[in-house]
Amino acid sequence: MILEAKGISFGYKKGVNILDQVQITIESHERVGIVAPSGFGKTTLCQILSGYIKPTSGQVLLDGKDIHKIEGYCPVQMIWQHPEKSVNPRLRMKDIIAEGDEIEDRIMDGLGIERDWFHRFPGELSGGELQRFCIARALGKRTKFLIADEISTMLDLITQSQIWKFLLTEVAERKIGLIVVTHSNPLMERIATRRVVLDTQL
Amino acid sequence: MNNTGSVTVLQKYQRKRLNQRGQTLMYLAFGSIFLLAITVLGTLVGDIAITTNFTQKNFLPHMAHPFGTDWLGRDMLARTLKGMSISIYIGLFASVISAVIAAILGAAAATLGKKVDAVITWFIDLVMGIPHLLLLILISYALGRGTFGVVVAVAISHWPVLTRIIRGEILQLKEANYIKIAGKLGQSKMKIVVKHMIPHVLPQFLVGLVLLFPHAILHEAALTFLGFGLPPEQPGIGIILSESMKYLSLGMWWLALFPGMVLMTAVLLFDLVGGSLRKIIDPHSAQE
Amino acid sequence: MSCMNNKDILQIKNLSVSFTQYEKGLRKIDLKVIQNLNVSVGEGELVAVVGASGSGKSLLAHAILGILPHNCDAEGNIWFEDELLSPERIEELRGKKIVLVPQSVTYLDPLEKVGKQVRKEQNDKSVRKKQEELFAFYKLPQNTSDLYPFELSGGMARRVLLTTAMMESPRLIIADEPTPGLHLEAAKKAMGHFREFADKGNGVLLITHDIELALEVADRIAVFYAGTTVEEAPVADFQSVDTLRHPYTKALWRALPQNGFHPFPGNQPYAKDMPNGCPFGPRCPQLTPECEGNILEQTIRFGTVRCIHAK
Amino acid sequence: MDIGPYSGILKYIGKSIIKIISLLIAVSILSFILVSASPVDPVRAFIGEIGMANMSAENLNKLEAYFGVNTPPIERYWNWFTDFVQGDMGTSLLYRQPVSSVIHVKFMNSMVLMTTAWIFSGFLGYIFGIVAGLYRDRWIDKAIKGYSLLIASMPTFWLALVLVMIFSVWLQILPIGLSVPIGVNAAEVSILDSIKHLILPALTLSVIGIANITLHTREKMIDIMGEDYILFAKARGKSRLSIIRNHALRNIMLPAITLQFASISEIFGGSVLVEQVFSYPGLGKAAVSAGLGGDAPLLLGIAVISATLVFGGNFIANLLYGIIDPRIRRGSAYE
Repeated sequence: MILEAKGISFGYKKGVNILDQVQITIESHERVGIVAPSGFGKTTLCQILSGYIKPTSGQVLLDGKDIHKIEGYCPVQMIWQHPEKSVNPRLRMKDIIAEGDEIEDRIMDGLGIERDWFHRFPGELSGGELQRFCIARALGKRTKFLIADEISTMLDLITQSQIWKFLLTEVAERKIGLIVVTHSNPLMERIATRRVVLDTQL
Repeated sequence: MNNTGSVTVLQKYQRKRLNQRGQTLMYLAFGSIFLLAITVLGTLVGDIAITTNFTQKNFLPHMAHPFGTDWLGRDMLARTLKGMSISIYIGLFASVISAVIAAILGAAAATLGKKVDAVITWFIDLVMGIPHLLLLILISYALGRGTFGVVVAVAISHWPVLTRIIRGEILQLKEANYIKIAGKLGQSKMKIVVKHMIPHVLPQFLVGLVLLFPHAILHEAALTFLGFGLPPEQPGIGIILSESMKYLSLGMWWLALFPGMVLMTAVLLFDLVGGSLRKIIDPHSAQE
Repeated sequence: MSCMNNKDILQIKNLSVSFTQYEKGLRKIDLKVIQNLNVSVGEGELVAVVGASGSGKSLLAHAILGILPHNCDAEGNIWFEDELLSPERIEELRGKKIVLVPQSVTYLDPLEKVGKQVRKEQNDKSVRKKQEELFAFYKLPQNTSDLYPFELSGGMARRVLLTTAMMESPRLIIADEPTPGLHLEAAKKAMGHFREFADKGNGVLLITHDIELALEVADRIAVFYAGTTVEEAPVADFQSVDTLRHPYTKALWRALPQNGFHPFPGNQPYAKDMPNGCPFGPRCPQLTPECEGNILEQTIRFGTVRCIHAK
Repeated sequence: MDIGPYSGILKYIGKSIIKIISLLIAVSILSFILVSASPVDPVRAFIGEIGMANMSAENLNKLEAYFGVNTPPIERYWNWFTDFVQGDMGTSLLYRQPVSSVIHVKFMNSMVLMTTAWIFSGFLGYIFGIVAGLYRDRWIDKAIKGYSLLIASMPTFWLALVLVMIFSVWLQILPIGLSVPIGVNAAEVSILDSIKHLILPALTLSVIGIANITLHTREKMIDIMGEDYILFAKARGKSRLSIIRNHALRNIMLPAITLQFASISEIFGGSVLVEQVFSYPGLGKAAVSAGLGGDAPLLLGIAVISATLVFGGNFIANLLYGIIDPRIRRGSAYE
């Protein structure tokens, strides 16, 4: 599969674009790192690529189909930087994870998710534990592209390596395209097969 | 520099004697029981409230008549309870109606697009532009005054604040990451509403509903006091107080003092119940 | 003691901070966020406390400055230049000898001009002169003084926050996540000013989640795990896993992308379900029954470690 | 339109004025619908039951034509509106005078009362709120909070009655208020008398108003004291006094302005009740009389005037916000 961003521009205020004519093409076997200084719209780009927000101009195509026209489960899944905002605080973890595709035990184990966490509410888990759930949830059967926006910044290094080790094998086995935003260079070097550099004039 | 073995206390939290959460629950229970008691007693006193007894006119408060009697020998305690229970019924009815209007308008403003939102917010501004009591007078005037007028006036004028709250909550919720994620995970709009939105908004709605009560009761009493509300033969608190005005200069202080105190207590308790309910439900204030 | 050849500016022993929290229903629990924490900063040293975000390490800074939230308990011995501090003494020293450099512009009053804020509303000639000199020194544009915080760019804000610290003549700077979201290169550059300050014989305590940054700029690193510092070691010890002391630090080292990116099973215990004894116990390959007892700190090769098996 | 640095704020003023005018027209329509819907017959209200019986058919027709009984409502509204724009608000049925002159007199009386209460309740409300917020959970906070919660639950008219009982009946140091009969022109009352009559109503209104402002200010103060910049000011070793003076008070000003101007509506509502109890010849009393006496033109006029007060207050609050808050003044938040 191919994910294409064609001529993406985006601005919150009229006349001031934080993204200007961005072009990206990613195939499902690739792992692409997005590089830009802070404040250059990386998070916005991630949200546009995964269909959360519409660009001011341009479109995002998944195998030629506009991502906003996709009904039901979206093959492009994004994992957000703040796991505590990505889960409904009123639901138990088992109900949260049940929202998407069924997640295999293999994935749960690979991410180090313990079974007794399932009956807890998000407030009873640490950020690292929650983020594992969010990653597992994004790895449904129908996922073809995974967008990771600073997903490990706030985790401790050991958890980071655990998560990334697993993600890299999983993505390779299932031929899922990966788009990564991180400010850590060594991490970027380990993950990305290719880099896209954003340099819009602010 | 040696390890002295002793430790310096840098800060000591002044703990409250009572467990806060327990205290809140206690308030909630106490308030609810008290209000329920007033309502039930007021309903039960029935005709005592309007029975005249000319042998017992103008009695100061004493054992047999704790709130005294009026110039027709009617027992003021019975009248007060009766009046209060009428006020509570009207308040209940009015709050529910206003809350339903608020829920519908708030949800519509937040979900039906920018134009609907603009119209509803403009309408809120409009209604809030007329001082509330004046609006009540206008509505009651339009309906020819009387019980029907006051009930409708109080019922259809208390929605703007709660509408704003519900609109804000839903708008905020729509922007919540977890709701957006649910959509991308293939959850239908209907399911998102049922599973995510309603469980979040419903508690706030209920708290809002309870907190409308004190306003509704006060406004009913005020409107009746001014002569727009309940008819004189009904022992409404507003009627009792407005009648008492004539006897104030004669030194019959008990006619006004006790009924007003009961009204104030009821309002205070409704506020307390609503506030306690919010503390228990609302996660933001949960740690206080 | 951890000092090698010079005097300590700051030494903290057995610092504990705990919160009272309400669980579902009526249960009340004491949440121990920091427990028996030790750390020290010597003259000319930049010491980094490294720990995961949200693990409570910011409270360390707040505890040293006596600005903890009112609903918590704190105890522990803090020595500043060989003087054991009382809460009252902390109040006298903060903002003068011990200063905080916060992480973002939200720590400035949004309604007051920057220059006035840096001067603490004083208007004497000398204060004004010092502020102007500092602004010039940190290459802030001429008109910065008359700007409001919301008008500062990210980089300017960072330098303004730094000038607030330098207005006094501090001996110790506590920097709480001063470089959020910056790339390593940019962060290193931003840390240059702290390095300079330390090199003049002062101390810097850097509190950060970013171990890569800490490895680049710090002299010593204190590793924060589950509310305490499990190991405090000279930065040189981080060149090889063999010179490190605590099993967690070793796991941390191996998990670095440049050192093999090796994962390690388990999770940091949440403050609510802390194990007895060593907080790392449940994940530790060397776990023995003694680990559930009281773990004393031992000094090994110019570093300290809180592990009974450390060699 | 580009008028240099002020273009943002001017545009904002223009927009606000247009919005206020649209809202005022809407208020007049809404009020017009409400008074028109009333089963109270204006002609009957004007001449009374006995008058009706003695009225010739011809005169009755004249009067019906005057009140537009048989004109379609839209046309009637349009007539009212065009007259209103020219300063004619119709004739008051109760006072037999142009509505505009009745409102003018009553408005002046009410303004004295409401302004006094507005200033007192605002001033004391802030002081109480700030003190309570600063000394959160201490005894002084508990006392202020308890007092405010109690007052907030107190029916305005009952407080008025209690004050009458204490000061007029029991202590007999102030007039009972009821001595001024309905419809007495303010000009016929001496100044000393006016002041005496003003004390109790203004006191009631102030006491009631304080509660709300105190409670809101207290909440805001607690929020502000928990902000990062207060924490940092503490960390920089600033004295408590300096923190309060330079940061807390500066930042409490913004919500205070909104609150103060938003309280106009509440004070107006309170004045209706207070004026009724004390027979104070103001707008509120006039509104009640108009409502009870079926004086639709007067009621309509008062509704529009009070709405103008409320919207005007909001507008001034927003404008002051723009002047005080640099994020709005120097930023582009107006655009």
